[in-house]
Amino acid sequence: MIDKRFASIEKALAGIQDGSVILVGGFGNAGSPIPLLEALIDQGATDLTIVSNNAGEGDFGLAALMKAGRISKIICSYPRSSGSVIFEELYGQGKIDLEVVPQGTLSERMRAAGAGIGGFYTPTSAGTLLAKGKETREIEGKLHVLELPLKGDVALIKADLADRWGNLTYNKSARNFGPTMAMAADLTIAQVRQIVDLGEISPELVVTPSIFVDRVVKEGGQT
Amino acid sequence: MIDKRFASIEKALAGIQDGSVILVGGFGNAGSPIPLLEALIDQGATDLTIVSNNAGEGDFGLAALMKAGRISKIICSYPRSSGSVIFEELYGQGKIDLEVVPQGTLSERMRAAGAGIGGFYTPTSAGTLLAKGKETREIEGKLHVLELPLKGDVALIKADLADRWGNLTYNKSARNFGPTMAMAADLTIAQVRQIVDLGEISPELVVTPSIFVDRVVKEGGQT
Amino acid sequence: MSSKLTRSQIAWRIAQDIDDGSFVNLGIGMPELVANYLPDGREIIIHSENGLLGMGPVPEDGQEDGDLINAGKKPVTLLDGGSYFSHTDSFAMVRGGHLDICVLGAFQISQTGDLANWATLNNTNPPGVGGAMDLAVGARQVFVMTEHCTKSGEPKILEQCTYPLTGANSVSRIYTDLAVIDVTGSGLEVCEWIGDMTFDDLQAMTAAPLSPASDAKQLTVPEL
Amino acid sequence: MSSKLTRSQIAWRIAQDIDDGSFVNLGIGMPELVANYLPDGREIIIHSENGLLGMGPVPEDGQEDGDLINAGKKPVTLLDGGSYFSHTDSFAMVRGGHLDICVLGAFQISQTGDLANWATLNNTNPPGVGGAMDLAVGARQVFVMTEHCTKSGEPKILEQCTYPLTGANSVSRIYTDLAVIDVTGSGLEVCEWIGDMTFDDLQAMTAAPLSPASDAKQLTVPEL
Repeated sequence: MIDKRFASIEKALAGIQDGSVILVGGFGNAGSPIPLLEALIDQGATDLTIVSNNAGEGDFGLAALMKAGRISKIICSYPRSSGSVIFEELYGQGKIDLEVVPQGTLSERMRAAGAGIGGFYTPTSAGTLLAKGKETREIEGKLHVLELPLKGDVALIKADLADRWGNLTYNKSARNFGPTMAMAADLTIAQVRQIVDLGEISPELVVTPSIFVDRVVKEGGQT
Repeated sequence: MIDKRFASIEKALAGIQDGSVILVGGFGNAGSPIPLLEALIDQGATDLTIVSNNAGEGDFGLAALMKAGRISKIICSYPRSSGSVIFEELYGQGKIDLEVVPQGTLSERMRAAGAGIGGFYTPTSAGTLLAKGKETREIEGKLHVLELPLKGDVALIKADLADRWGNLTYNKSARNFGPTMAMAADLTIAQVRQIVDLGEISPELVVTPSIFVDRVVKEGGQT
Repeated sequence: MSSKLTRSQIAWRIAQDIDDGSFVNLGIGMPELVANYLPDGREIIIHSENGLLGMGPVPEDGQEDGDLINAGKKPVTLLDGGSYFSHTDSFAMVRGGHLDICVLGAFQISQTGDLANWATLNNTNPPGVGGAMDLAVGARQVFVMTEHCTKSGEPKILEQCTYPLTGANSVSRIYTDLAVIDVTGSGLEVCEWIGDMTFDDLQAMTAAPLSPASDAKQLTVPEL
Repeated sequence: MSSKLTRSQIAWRIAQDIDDGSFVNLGIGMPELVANYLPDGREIIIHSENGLLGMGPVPEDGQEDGDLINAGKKPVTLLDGGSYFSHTDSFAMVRGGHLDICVLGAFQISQTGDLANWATLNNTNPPGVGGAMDLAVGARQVFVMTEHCTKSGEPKILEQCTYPLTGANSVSRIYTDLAVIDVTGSGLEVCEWIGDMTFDDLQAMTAAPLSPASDAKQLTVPEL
């Protein structure tokens, strides 16, 4: 029997290695898997590369993991926000590497990893600093940049409903990077609001099909 | 006010030009916009290039348009089926050109057109006849083929529900190529089972958002 | 009399140029103001790059939902007919040329429509680009909303940008507190400018050559 | 005694190698039979490239739905837990390495795992490839289900394919009516063969060098 439900967040995080590339869902706080990120501090993995749209805010979630010294590099589109104090401090001290990627390219590179696309040409960033060192090519009279897949060892995402096969739905704009990150990692762990019986999620409503998800855990833990 | 509803299939097809590239939804008969295809005979456009997974069957829908002599080329993954009599006859007489594209590449090339991707590298077809003359490149030790976007002047698709903004849902496996073709054409025309009031389709359930659709028409005509 | 526009007045002026039925992305910050002035009787669908089409107004107090935010991460609402989708699908819309218009802020704009709005030369702070580069290449028309000069009085419209580019040849139209300027194949054409100044005054505040459009008129906006 | 397998028996043998929890695509035609023999107690999720996960059995008479078909365009059902998605998403699953196993038919297989199953050299009929090339490169394991020889007795397992390839180095395991053969880095290794024949008999019907696996055993299947 397929059962991807985990009884606790701690168990759901088992096996994440030092040096992993971790795709972290969320746009600001919407869709951010805050309990998973905070439990990762106790889990102990370090020297992590984080792929996430933002670099955390306040001292919770991603910022807490950063403050605990576990993140060596962040790949994101927009590191600064009103509350990105911890990131700015560590960046200023040279304690964290930063790779800035345009938001659409960030998402498309993860999609490529998930969809078995070896690389793609995008007009985004052509002729700018962010294309420096990248191969370019004119297609239909427009300059394009070659971008390569961005794969995760792990994806940590937040969803709304799940079932034991791993099907997921999302809530409103908290969907954001979740569906793409779920495709793009070797191990996809989803923190969800509720776990329902198989068949309760309409097959028309599934946003992330079961095949992309490895572990689901209810916020708070119990299934 | 935005109102993409058309009162009849005839009106919904107005303006399609000779020589157009037409993306035609459906996998076999599931999702095939049969009334749109048959009304296109009366509409009169000819010398059409059709992009479709299959090359029609029996003497209805795509096969009827083909029989009427309106199709000069078909781009598909699998032209032959148990009933593809008309296609086979025209192909045997040299009256129709055929370009065979692997099914996943066919869909991905249309997605690239819709998503503003200038080209992509896929391992599919590498080292085969279908990669002949195409640029190849080794990425991560694996041979890839460069594939270019496949854009339509028009997409003819079948959906389930629509509203006046053009949001669409689909029914079961009739979804197939619809969402991708809707993105990939300059003019997307959807034949739907039912047109509902704005707001009746849950924003979580929309499969093809309004931005990709230009005209919707109820099967049978009246809105 | 027609004096320097307020930010709200620039927003109002831009809103007049957004047709009924348009799909529009309003950049974070100043461009968000445009939503307040969309003309009555026009149905305009607002896209937010974090996965919304049909974005509605700010929710009433107490009705905020942390899962329903805009690209600026502020609570919003969704209109009937709206939809939710992933970032990947959202940027397919952006990059794929499906947006009729996006409105972006600017540090600098060149005479050929190059846009610089994400980084300066003096980056004491880590740079962030967000979705600006995707919007700059993807929208059918890129409108820039900006003050004509910097706070210290330096021109923002230049022969060439000195700051890192967001996109090359991206901008179609520039709306400032002084003028509305089209970026054309033959340079910058001023469609409207305020009554308080002469064309020569405007040229003096602009570091790239301007020409008046054949049908140029006074930039007139209501009190707001 | 253990004689040549029927198609159903090859299907049964393949089904034994599909683990609980696997995501599997069964190619059109002969491989569809595998679904009939999935061992009790294993939950296996079947993918159909036209946009289904969790495909169920053939519907009862009168319950067919033209909008719910498989890749062979035959009516099917969907299990609880199943989902519908677009072709683009479906082939993201295929090409992206998310399927544990796909089972494909073959015209020819080479000793290095090249697969030819879409076109012959004598194409009086227009060729069609469908999703075979995507499956051949994308699934983690590609199982081939085939008769060991053609109807006229020609070997289908060759040093090199003479027909146009579907994929190079794609096949992981070959299941025939005579044997189960692994494609390894050092050539074709026979894991099991039928009791009716010696290893030399099998080699004689195969146009590429075989070696017996160290733990080779008799290919034994139930009456079906």
